[in-house]
Amino acid sequence: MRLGTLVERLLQLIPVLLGVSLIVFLMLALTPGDPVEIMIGDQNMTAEQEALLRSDLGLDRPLPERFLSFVGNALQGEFGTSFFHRRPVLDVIVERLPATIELSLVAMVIALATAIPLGVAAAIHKNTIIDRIATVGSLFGVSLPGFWFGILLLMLFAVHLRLLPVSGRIGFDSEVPMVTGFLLIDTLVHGRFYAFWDALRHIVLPAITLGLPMTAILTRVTRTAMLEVMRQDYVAFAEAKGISRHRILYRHALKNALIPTVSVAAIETGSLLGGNMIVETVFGWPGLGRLVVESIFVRNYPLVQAAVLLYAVTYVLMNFVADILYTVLNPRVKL
Amino acid sequence: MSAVSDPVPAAAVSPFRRNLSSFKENRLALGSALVLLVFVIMAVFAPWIAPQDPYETDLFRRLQPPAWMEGGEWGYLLGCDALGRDILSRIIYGARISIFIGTVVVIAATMIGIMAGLAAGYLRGWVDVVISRLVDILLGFPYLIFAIGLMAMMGPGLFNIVLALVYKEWVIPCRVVRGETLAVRELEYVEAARALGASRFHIMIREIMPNVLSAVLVVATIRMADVIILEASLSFLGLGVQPPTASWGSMVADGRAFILEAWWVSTFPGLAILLLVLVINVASQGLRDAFDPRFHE
Amino acid sequence: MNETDTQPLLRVDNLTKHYGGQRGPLALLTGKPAINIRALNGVSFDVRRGETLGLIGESGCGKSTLGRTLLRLHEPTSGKVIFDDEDITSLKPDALKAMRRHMQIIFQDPYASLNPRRTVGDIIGLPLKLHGLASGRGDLRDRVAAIMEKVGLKTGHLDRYPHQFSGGQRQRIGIARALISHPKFIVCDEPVSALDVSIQAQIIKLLTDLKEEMGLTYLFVSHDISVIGYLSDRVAVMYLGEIVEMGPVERVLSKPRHPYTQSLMSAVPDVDHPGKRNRVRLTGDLPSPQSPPRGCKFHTRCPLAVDRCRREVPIRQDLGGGHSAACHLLQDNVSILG
Amino acid sequence: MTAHPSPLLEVEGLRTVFDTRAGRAFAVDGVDIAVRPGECLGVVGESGSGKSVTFSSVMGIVRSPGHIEAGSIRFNGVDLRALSPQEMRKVRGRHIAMTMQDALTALNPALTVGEQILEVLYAHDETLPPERNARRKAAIAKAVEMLELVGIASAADRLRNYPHEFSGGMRQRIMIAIALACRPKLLIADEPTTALDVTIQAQVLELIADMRVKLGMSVVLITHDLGVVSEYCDRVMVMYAGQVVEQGPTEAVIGDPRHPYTKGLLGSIPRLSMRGHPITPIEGQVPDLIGLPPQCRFYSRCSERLDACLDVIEMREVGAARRARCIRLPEVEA
Amino acid sequence: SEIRVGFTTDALTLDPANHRNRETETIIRNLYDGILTRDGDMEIVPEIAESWTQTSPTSFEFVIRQGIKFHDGTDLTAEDVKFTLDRLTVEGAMGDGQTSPRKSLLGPVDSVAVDGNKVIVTLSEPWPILPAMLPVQEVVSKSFVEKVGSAGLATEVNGAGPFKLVEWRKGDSVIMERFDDYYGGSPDIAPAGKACVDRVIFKIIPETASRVAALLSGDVDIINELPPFSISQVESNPNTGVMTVNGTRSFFIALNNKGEIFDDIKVRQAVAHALDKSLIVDRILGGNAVSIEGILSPAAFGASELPAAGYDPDKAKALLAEAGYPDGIDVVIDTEGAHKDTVEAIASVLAKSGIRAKVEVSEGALLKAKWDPKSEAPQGHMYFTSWGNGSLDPYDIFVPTHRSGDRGNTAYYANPKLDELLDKASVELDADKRAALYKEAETIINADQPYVYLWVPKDIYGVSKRVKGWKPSADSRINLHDACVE
Ligand SMILES: Nc1ncnc2c1ncn2[C@@H]1O[C@H](COP(=O)(O)OP(=O)(O)OP(=O)(O)O)[C@@H](O)[C@H]1O
Ligand SMILES: Nc1ncnc2c1ncn2[C@@H]1O[C@H](COP(=O)(O)OP(=O)(O)OP(=O)(O)O)[C@@H](O)[C@H]1O
Ligand SMILES: [Mg+2]
Ligand SMILES: [Mg+2]
Ligand code: NI
Repeated sequence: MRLGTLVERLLQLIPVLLGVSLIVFLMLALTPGDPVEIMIGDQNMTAEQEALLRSDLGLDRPLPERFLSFVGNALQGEFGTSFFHRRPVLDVIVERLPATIELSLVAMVIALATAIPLGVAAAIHKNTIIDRIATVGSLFGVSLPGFWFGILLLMLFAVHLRLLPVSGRIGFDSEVPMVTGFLLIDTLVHGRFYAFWDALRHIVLPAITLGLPMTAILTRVTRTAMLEVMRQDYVAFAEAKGISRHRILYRHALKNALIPTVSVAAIETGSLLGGNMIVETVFGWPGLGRLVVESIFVRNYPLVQAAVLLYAVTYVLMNFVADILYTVLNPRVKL
Repeated sequence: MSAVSDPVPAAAVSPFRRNLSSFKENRLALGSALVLLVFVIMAVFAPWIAPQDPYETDLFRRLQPPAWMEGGEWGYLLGCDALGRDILSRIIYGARISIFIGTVVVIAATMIGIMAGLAAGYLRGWVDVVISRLVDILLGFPYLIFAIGLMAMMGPGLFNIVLALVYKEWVIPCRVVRGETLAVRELEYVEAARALGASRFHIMIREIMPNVLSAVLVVATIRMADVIILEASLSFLGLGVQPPTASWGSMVADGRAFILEAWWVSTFPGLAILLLVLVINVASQGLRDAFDPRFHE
Repeated sequence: MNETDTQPLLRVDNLTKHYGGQRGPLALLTGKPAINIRALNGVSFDVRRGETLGLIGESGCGKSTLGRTLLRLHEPTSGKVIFDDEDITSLKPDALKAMRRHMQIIFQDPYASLNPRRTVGDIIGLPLKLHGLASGRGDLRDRVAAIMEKVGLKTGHLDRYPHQFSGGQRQRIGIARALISHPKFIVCDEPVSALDVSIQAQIIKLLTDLKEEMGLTYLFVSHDISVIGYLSDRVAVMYLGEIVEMGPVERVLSKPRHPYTQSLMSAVPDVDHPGKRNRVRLTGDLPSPQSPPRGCKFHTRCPLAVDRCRREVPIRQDLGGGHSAACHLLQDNVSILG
Repeated sequence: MTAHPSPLLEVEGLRTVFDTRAGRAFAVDGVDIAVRPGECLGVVGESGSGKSVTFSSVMGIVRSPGHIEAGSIRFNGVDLRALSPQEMRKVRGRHIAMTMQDALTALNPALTVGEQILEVLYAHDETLPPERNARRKAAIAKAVEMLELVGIASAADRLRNYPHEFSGGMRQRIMIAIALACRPKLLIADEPTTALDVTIQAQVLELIADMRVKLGMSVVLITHDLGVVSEYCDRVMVMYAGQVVEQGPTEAVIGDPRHPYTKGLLGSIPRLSMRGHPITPIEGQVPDLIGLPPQCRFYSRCSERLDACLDVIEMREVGAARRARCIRLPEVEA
Repeated sequence: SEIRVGFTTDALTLDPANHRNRETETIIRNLYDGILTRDGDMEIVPEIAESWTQTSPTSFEFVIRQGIKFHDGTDLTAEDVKFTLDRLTVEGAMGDGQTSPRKSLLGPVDSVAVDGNKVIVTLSEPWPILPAMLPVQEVVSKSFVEKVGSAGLATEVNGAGPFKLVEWRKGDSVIMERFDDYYGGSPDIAPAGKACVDRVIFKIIPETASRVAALLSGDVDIINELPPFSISQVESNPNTGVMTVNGTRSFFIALNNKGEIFDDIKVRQAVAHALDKSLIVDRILGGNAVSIEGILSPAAFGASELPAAGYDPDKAKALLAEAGYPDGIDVVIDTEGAHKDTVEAIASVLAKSGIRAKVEVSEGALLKAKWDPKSEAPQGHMYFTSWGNGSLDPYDIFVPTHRSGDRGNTAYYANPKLDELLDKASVELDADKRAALYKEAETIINADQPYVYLWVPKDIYGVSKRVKGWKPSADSRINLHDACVE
């Protein structure tokens, strides 16, 4: 990839991020509700003290000024102080982010690891029982409301069978050496295999719940792509060359069939990130999604703004990664 | 000098009819379409079908189990919710909301998406830049956060839910239409229309639009399933339809607190969502197979 | 052909078309790639009333671009197109629309050139509708039916869709559409190359018959020399966006003067006289129009190229009898056929 | 029949059908072929006449919903239809090679050209040393040699390139190089020049002709261009609607076509020499292959048809080494 | 041994001076001790202060207990207490120009001085309830805060409480272990001494069903906010039981006294008669609530027995007819999602008396904006809401909800006579006189019915049978100092 194109891609980020910032900002500004009122709740406060708190939070300044200073600060990586945590927003987000990303990644890995083999198998054994299972399974996958499915899983595996923990990321017995914030990695790096196992047990249910729709969609995409590719002339030519069936399937066909899978997966990461908050609520997963939803409800503007911006950046970066993968899979495309 | 074959097709039917008939051959899809029809009938004729008044609360029937369980009554087949309302009747009435939201959102979003996508894809230039960037921006927003934010901004209500969903939903058909338009606009028949002196409007509406519709139709049905789940998710977060109106999503959401003691409260509406979305998906897959020539095998 | 009819129907003057080009800040935002394809470079020629001008050249040399730029389906980068004493390149949209009645195009791909979602009647009748030429639906249908009959289609098929027709029939639909507004001039952009030999012959016959009957003028684009040789009066040979040789068909094809035309002629397999000629094997492919070679564009593949060819752009010279060619070696009267 | 060497490829009564939604399409119906060692057989016919399907059947790569219903295919005396898929795979690419109709789509866009050549060598070439590194080196050397043979400059470097980095003509030549990598005895070239310009077409056809001599192989050249056949082929086989309608030595068939279809085809070619004379096309169009009556398939378009043409028509000898499928032609004892 | 608490939300911060959040308080209170505290009967008793006296209407004197150690082993001195109070009350004292959001909780505190082991607090005006506010202000170490700053204090703890912070896994759990040098806590609350368990974990489980499930499966030992309908389930489980405590939050329906319909006292009374409170308490709240007829919880200071409106639909209809609504009224009743069920049940009961209430569920923030007490022309009809009174002092609930235009007066109720009474009560130093004033005030509002007073629900906890010695506390603190496990 040329440096120029890289720079260009980054430049394209700017209008998107600016637009996202503006929309979040306006949305929050236009939403009725006053963070100060919410913060005080039932407790005593005089008018002067309220005004003091308001200016403390910077809420007494006019809107355009607030927007400009938000953008200006954001450019310097400065997102202000969370109204309620009274700590830098970035700190609060960074504490929660690894959990969300870890969950999303594991969900994605589960999705890819199930969807691709299943989709390929369904395409190869078209109209057989495998195909039916994959098709019906993927239909169920996209049709299950995540929050409901999560609760069902929870009831079955955690409450009735007691096979898996009910909520959280890891048990308290496991000491967690925090390095990256990704528990699965941190525990492994430190050779704490029990803790790793524990973290794994905690993440299974939420990750399956979160990854299910993606698994379903990717299975469908892979299957169709594979069928499509198998019809291509180059597969016929490969057959005419007398090379092994295995090679035809996995080298010639799959590499091409993965192209749409990758781009759909990139688009789906958006919904993966966005779908987090529901799963996090159901499974008590200490991630960012839950925090953002709560923050919207209490009008914690700085946190919501920063988090949404972060989501947008992640989304764009994910697509960027997908583009790079895309060029690996598809040499015709140049970045 | 690549040559094309010269088949002489037999029957004189329109492509739509032909696709429709191939859809009809797909028994699973047809079955789903029938179930879908049942749902629609259920929604339309809810007052005549529902065994009980879905809004009639009876605190003495609070969390009454389904009929076949101990303490159940046959008049309340699927049991009662926390206010003693008949779950079956509420599911029947809830079909109205779920189907209404699904349909209205998808139709509105699709219409906006088609117009925006056509304009972006055909006119190109700054129109395209503006629309495409807007699409990018909206895609960068997690869907639920966007909807939650909008709901918070606009306040509760059915109309607002529809709006909150449409605001972002149109992006998806728009992307599809734009992509298709970009492909179709290069085709010779578009050029032919220009050569004949057709206006841009004519070309967009008469020449291009009909050819991108089938792709959009397929996307729309798939999205409908998603929209129903999204509405349910909003209800789950407490931003859904107003009580006592029943929406399946809010029923599941409300019932989840009771899941340990009264599993039926959220399970049956959950199954209803599953079934509806499932049949929409199956039917849409059938539609896609029938209408998208790339899936003809 | 009537040599005395001096007033050409169409005059093309120094027509240039470059695709892509400068990137503004807008392009940076949209991420459009920076390309500049020089599809046409200063093409000049004229088409006389009632004649068929054949245009031949390799794939990608700019034949379709020429046809489309003539009709202003693509905006020319520079140059003039004068049709019936009017400069097409400076027409306002309304005037252009009116002009379109008189200039039509028939496309190469019989599948892509018909809108699959509209009935044949709609497709053929569209020009009448757009230009308000028909009085009422009945009239429209009658005239569509009449033209369908003329191009050899069953009038009963008016309400069918394109996919219900074979390639040859589709091409007839395309021809009917082009003819219904009674144009004077038609660009035929490879109308037969996608068809099988037997169908191709039917269409060629149809086109020649129609020309006689309706007094049409054709610019006939093809990469098949036998087709061009059979039906054109004059022929222009294109190479990389330029006309390298032009003249009456007998002269150009039997005594080609430009080395490119010569190699082209020698490469065509002939059913009747197999293996009679010396083969000139041109090595390499058509250079990319994004970075065309300097000097004579053909020098990279020309077996005769000398130093001058690499430096200087040759100018098309008149060789008498309406024959002209652009080559530095013309006066040497050399031939690559040896 | 004169004492010709026994054919390399001998196909008898081949019938390949496609079961489609609309019904059963008899894409290839009763085709006989004989290709002798070292010979070039031209196969011409309109689009959809079954040229590609015939030879896909020979290769054993007909795709579902198509399948071979009847006929025998013998290669070098071996009945290919009796071979197991594994054994057949050993024949494909090794003994019979085929190039596909469209070079632009027949090379895998996601794999380097090198990989696509090497994999045939690995699959079939027994002369490669068994040790991994040496094997790889030897294979690369062979691949380079093949690419150079088909005229790709700086072949060693270009092994790393992807198909889209080559022009159409080069891709066609690369496909030929892949097909010829294991020195097959028979090359089936399916319309190798259809998508190419005349100047490039000439290059490719010359290449095939050269290679045929160099490797001493037989070639089947599928095309719809009679000019190509007359210049490059020893014998020609004309197909129409899934059947062979005429076959024989090229010069004889083109100089003196017997079957009305062959005549019509030749009459349809526009020629410079015919300027001003009206062209005589074959009227009508190719019949649909689904639900064909067992009559002469050219009946509907034939200018010389008789009522007797509505019967089953068999191929018959119509001259020295010439056969045609028309009852108007007197049968000639060879 | 360890106790795990399944808790609804995480602490926002661990800095005792930098939040206004009840849940945060609950967690922090196990790490830090206050100057004063409350015993099981909600009586205020000394904790870090040995004793206190009110030396004048505007000054209090606290004697600081000796021998208290912070978790880092340093001694707690009167300086630390002064520092704590200054940090809470002085503008900009949090550093970076920030003022503690808790400043208003300490009302008119003017200055704090140290005299040996005494801390003297001076008020700018008389304010008898200062001691009631002190159990929720925790003492920090001056040297530690100066070392780590306010930013550090958000995540690091050096308190004098019974537990030390081990780890705060944000959003997931707060892990604490016993502080072995603990002075023992308030001697008025037996048993004084170190904490009983080695470790205490607050595990955050926001989803109710999951929290109950965690209790039932033994993942946690105590859960808060056990929903009433889960009581039977928890009780029928052999290992778990239910504990309740009278809450401090009063629920009521605000009626828009400035509005067209409810400005008529007859209509307000009609609503009161139309509401079958006991039915809803029984059915929806599982009997876990105490009915109220005025704003105060029966346990609050100055609360009195008041006449109940009583469920009487006929009377309600009659009153409506008198007010000019013979066909009943159509109104909207606003509420937050959390109370949807209850309000729907209320609406269905009201309907029987011709009060057709449409339930509108909305977000808390939106409702706050809609029911802004300062609004001139309020649009709402009815608003189901509540007001917490952790101090159980009327000052904290009566004034805001009933004084004209005050912060919680969502009924837009304005009665100058009542205002006067409340103002007087706020500064009355004599407890008996104060109580009498509030009694009078309650009689007024009971008659005026600006609100329909509903109930004070009990706080319900699910508790494992392993846990011994722990009792829920009315101010919804979960104090684990005394809790043991088997
Ligand atoms: N819309 C366009 N945008 C950019 N480049 C174009 C466009 N149309 C054509 N070109 C380029 O211009 C050059 C000439 O193309 P053109 O289609 O005119 O060739 P042609 O002679 O008609 O070829 P063919 O025989 O394949 O139809 C080619 O290099 C082509 O890639
Ligand atoms: N996958 C398929 N499904 C159904 N029918 C098929 C399929 N492939 C080929 N056929 C049928 O087989 C017939 C012969 O096709 P084939 O590809 O052999 O023609 P061809 O002579 O090679 O034509 P061309 O010159 O276009 O390559 C076609 O008319 C078509 O009806
Ligand atoms: Mg062209
Ligand atoms: Mg073929
Ligand atoms: Ni051709």
